[in-house]
Amino acid sequence: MQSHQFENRFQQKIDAETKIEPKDWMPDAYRKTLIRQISQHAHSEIVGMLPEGNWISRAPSLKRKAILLAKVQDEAGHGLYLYSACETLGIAREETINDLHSGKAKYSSIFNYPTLTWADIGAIGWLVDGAAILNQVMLCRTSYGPYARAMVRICKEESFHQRQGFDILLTLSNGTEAQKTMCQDAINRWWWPSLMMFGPKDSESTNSDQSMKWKIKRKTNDELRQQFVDMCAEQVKVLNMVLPDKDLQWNAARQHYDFGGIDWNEFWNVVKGNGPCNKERLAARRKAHDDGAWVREAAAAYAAKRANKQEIKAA
Amino acid sequence: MQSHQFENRFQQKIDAETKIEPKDWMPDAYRKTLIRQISQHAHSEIVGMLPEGNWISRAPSLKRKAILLAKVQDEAGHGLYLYSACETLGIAREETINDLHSGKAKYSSIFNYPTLTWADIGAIGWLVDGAAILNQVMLCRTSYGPYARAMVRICKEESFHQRQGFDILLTLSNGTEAQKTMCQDAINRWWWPSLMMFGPKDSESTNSDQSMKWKIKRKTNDELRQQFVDMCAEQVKVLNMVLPDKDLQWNAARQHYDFGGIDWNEFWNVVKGNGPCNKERLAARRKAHDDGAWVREAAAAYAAKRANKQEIKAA
Amino acid sequence: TTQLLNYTTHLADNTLILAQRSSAWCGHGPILEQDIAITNISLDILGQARNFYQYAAQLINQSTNQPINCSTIQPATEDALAYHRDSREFKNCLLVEQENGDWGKTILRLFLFSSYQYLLYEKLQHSNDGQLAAIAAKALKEVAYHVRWSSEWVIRLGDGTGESHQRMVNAIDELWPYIDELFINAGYEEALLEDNIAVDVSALKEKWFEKILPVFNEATLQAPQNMFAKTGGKQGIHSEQLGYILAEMQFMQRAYPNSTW
Amino acid sequence: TTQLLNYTTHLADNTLILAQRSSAWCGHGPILEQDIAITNISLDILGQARNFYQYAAQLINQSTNQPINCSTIQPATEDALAYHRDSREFKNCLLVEQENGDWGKTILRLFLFSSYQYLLYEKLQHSNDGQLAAIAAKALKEVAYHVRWSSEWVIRLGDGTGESHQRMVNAIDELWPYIDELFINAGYEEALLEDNIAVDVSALKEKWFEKILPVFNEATLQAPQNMFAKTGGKQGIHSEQLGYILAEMQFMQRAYPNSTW
Repeated sequence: MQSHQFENRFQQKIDAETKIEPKDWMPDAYRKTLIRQISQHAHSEIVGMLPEGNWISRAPSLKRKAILLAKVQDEAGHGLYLYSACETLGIAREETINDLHSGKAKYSSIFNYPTLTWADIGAIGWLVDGAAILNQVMLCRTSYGPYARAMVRICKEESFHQRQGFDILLTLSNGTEAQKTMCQDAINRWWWPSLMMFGPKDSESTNSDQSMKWKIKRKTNDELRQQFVDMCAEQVKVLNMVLPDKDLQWNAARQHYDFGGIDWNEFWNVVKGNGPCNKERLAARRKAHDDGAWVREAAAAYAAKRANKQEIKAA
Repeated sequence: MQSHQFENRFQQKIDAETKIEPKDWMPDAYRKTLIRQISQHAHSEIVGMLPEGNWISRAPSLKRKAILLAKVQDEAGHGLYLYSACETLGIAREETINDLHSGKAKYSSIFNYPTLTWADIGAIGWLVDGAAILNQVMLCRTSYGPYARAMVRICKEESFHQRQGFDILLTLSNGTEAQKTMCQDAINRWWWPSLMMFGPKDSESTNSDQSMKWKIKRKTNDELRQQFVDMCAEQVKVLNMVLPDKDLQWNAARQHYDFGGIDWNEFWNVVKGNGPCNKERLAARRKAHDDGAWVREAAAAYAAKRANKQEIKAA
Repeated sequence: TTQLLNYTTHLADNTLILAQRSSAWCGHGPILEQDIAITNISLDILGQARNFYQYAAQLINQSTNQPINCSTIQPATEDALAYHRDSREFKNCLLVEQENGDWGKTILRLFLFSSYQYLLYEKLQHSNDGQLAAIAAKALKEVAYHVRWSSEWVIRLGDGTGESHQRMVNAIDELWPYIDELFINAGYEEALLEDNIAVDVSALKEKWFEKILPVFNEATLQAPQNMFAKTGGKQGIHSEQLGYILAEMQFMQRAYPNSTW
Repeated sequence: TTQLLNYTTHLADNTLILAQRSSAWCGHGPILEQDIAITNISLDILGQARNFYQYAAQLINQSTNQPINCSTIQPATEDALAYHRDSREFKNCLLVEQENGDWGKTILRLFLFSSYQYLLYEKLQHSNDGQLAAIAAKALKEVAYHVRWSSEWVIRLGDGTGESHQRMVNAIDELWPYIDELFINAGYEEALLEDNIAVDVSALKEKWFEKILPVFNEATLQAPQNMFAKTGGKQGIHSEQLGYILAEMQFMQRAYPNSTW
C-alpha cells in the first residue's frame, strides 16, 4: 500500500468518526500536531497550578482552602492524564517536560498573569476554566482516542471547578464594598486574557484548517470565543458586575454579542515570553524539577536495589 | 627582668588604676581572659541582632520600625568596636568569628530564646539591655584600656536602648487588654533568663576571683544580679506589671529585694547548646557568612586589582 | 470544659499547621504523582483540622464564658479559631511548624507525626467524648495511609543513594529534638485523663518506637540517642517560625474582618 | 488634590517597600561594616517614607472626601496608610518590590533606583508643592550617598571575581525589565505636571543613563538592549510578591486594630 492510500484510509476513518488509536497508522503531521497540542495542554495544567497555588496558603477560609487545594490537585491529575495520552504517541514524559523547561514547548499564556487578590481565584475558575471547558468539550470528540477519553474525564472536573470559581465571585459580589471592588477588579484584569485563550483570529491561525479536517478541532477559535462571550455576558449579570468592554452588546441580527477588539500586541508579547510572570512560572517549574532530582534518583536507585534482591531470591 | 617581676609591675599598675594598653606587657592568662571575654561580648552583640531583627519586618508602626532598625544597627556597631578591641590583643577578626561559627566561642545565652511577640522587643530592651548595662557600666572602668574605652561608647547607646525598650512596654501596659497580656507574658518569659545573664553564682564561678584581682571585673555576678533585681522590682511597678517570682519581696534588713531560686539546670542546658534557638542562631550567622563569601572575595580581588593599577601608574 | 476546649484546639492546631506546611508542596513536588499524593494528604489533614475546630467552636458557643480570645467574632466558627488567634494561643506541637526543608525532611516529619497520630487516634476513637471519638475514628483510616505512604518514602530515601541517605540523616537530626514533646501530657491532657476523654500520650511513646524503628531499620537509618528535647508548643510557646506562618495564613481574615468568603 | 495624594502615596510606597526589602539584610550582611551601611540606608529610606506618608495623611485629613480606602482608621496617619491598604492600593514601582536575591542584586536594585531617585528629588525640590519640595531637598543628600555607596559596590562586584561579575550580569538581567516603568508618567503624575508639582519622569531617562552607564562601564558591565518592560506597579498592579510583603509587614496592625504602639 502506498503512502497516499494510508492517508486516504486514515481520512476515511476520521470522516466516519472512528477514533484513531495509538497503534493505528497516522500521518506524521497528525502525530506531531497532537503531540504539540496535548503536551501544551498538559503543561498548561501543570503551570496552571502555580497562579492558583499562590493563594493556597492565604485562602480566606478553611473551606475555601480545602476547595482550592483539591482543585489544584485536580489540575495535577489532568496533567497526568495528558502526559499519558502524549506517551501513547511515542514521546516520554521526561522528554515532554524537558521541552517545557527549555522553553521549546509552550503552555497557555493565561498562566503568565499574576494572581493579585483572592478574587483572582474566583475569576480564574469562572473565566479561565470557563474558556478551557468550551475548548475541552469540543475535544471530548477529538479524533484521537486517548486524547478524547482523557478529555471526558477532565471535562467533568473542570465544570465543577468553574462552578466553584463562580461561587467565589458570587460570594464576593454579595459581600462588603471591599469585596465587590475586589470582584470587579479581578474580572477587569482576567477578561481580556481569557478571550485570548482561544488563540489568534481564524484569519491568522495557521494550524486551524488542517486540525479541523483531521477533527482534532471541531470548532474554530472565533466560534469558541463567540460562544464564550455569549455565555459570560449573561452570567456576569448574576454577579451584578460588568465585563470591561464598552463595545459589548447584544446583536439581534447575529443572535450573538458583539464585543470589542482584542489587544493582539499584548497576546503575542506574552506568548513570546514577555508576560508579567513568564520567567517566574518557568523558574518555579524548573526549580521544582531540579530540587526533586535527588528524590527521583533515590527512588530509582532503591527500585533497582529491590529488583536486584528479588532476582537473587528468585535465583 | 624576670617573669614574676613583670607580673608584679603589672599588678601594681592595675592596683594604681593605670590602664593596660596593647603594647604593655601582660600575663598570658590576662590576655587570654580578655580575648575570651571581649570576643564573647562581641559575638553577643552580633548574635543579639537576630532575635530583635526577627521583628524588624513586622514592627507595628513605622516609628517603632525605625527605632528598632537603628537599635539593631547600633548592636552591629558595638560588635565592631569590640572586635577591634579584641584585635589589639593580637587576634584577627576573622579568627574570632570562625571560633563563633565553629561553636568554640560562646555568646550570651539570652539570645537563644525566641522573640515570640512584639512585647519581647520591649522586654529585651528593658531587661536584657538593662542587665547588660549593669555589666557594662562596671566594664567602663575595666583595666584594659581599649576595652574600657569601647565600653564607654557602648554604654551611652545601651542606656538609650533600655529606655526605648521600657517605653515599648509602657505603651503596651497602657494599651488594650491584648497588649497588656502581651506585655506581662513577655516579662514572664524574659525575667528568669535575664537573671541568668549575670552568670553562675559567685560560689560556682571559676574565673571570677582572678578577674576581680586584675580588675577586669569589679563586681561579682551576685552583686550585679542583686542590683538588677532591686532596679527592676521598682521599675515594674511603673508598668503595673509583676515579675514572675512569688518569692520576690523587699528585705528591710538587707536593704535589698529577696528573690527566688534560679533554674540553673536550664541555664547550663542553654549554655551547652540546648536552648530553644541555639541551632537557629548559629545557622543564621553561618549562613550570612557563607552567603557573603563571594562578596568578600570580590571586594578583595577588586582591591588587589586597584592596588596593582596604582603601582603601575606610580612606576 | 475549658480543658476540653484547650484539648480540642490543640488537636485542631496540630493538624491545621501541618496541613498549612505540607500544602506548600502543591505545585512544587519532585514528581507529579507525589505532588498529588502530598496534596491529598494535606487535604486529609486539613479536613481533620476543620472537624476539630468545628467542634471547638460548638463548645465555645455552648458555654457561657469565652475561654478563648477571639472576641471580635461571634459566634465562634472554625474560621474564627483558625484565623483570629495569635501564635501564643496556638497549641500545636513544635514538630508540625518546622520548616518543610527538602522533600526528605517533609516526608520524615509526616512519618514521625502521623505514626504518633495513628496511635493517638486509635485510642481517641474510644474517648468518652463522643465527638472526639467520632472524629478520630474517621481520621484513623486516613492516617493509616499517611503512615504507609510516608514510611515507604522514608525507606526509599534512606536506602536510596548516598545523597538521599545523608539528607535523611540530616532531617532526623533536625527533627528529633521535637519528638519528646509529642509524648508529654500538657495540663489540659492531664485534666482529661481521669474521665477518659483525652489520650495519655506518655503511654504511646514505647509503641511509637515500635512503629518507627523497623522502618528506620529497613531504611538503614538510626534513631538518635538522648537528644535534648524542645518543648513549649503545646503551651503556646512556639518557635519564631509560627508567627510568619500565621501572618501569611491569616492575612485575608485580618485585613477584611467581618466578611463572608 | 486626589492626584496630589496619589502622587505622594506613590512616592511614599516606593520608599517604604524598598526600605522593607533592604532592611531584611540587617543582621545578615556579608561583612559587618556593610551590614551597618545597608541598615543605615534602609533607615534613611524609611525616614523618607514616613515624611511622605505624614504629608499624605495631612492631605487626607484636610480634605472633605476620603479618596484612599483606609476607612477603619480616623484620622489618617502614616501608619494607617502604611499598614491598612492592600496591595492593589500600593503604587510603588515594581522594581522596589523585587526579591533581595543575593547581595549583588540588592546592591544593583539600590543603585538603579537611587540613581533615579536622585534625579527625581533634584527636580522635586523645586516643586510648587512646598511640602514635597522640602522632603525632597532633605532626602537628596541621603540619596546622593546611597548612589555613591551602591555605585562603588557595583564596580567592586562587576570588576571583582569571575563569579561576582556573573552574579551582577544575572542581576541586571533580572532587574532590567523594571527600569522603564520608572520613566513612564502615571496619570497622577501627568495631572500634576502643568502646575509644576510632580516631576516629569519621562524627562529623566536620558540623564539616568548618563549616570548609570559610566558606572557600568567601570564595572565592566553592560546595559541590555531593548528588554521588554514590565509595568503596572504605579497603577497598583504588582507582582505576586507584594502580597506576601504586606501580609508580613502589616500583621500587627491588622491583628490588633485600634491599638497604640
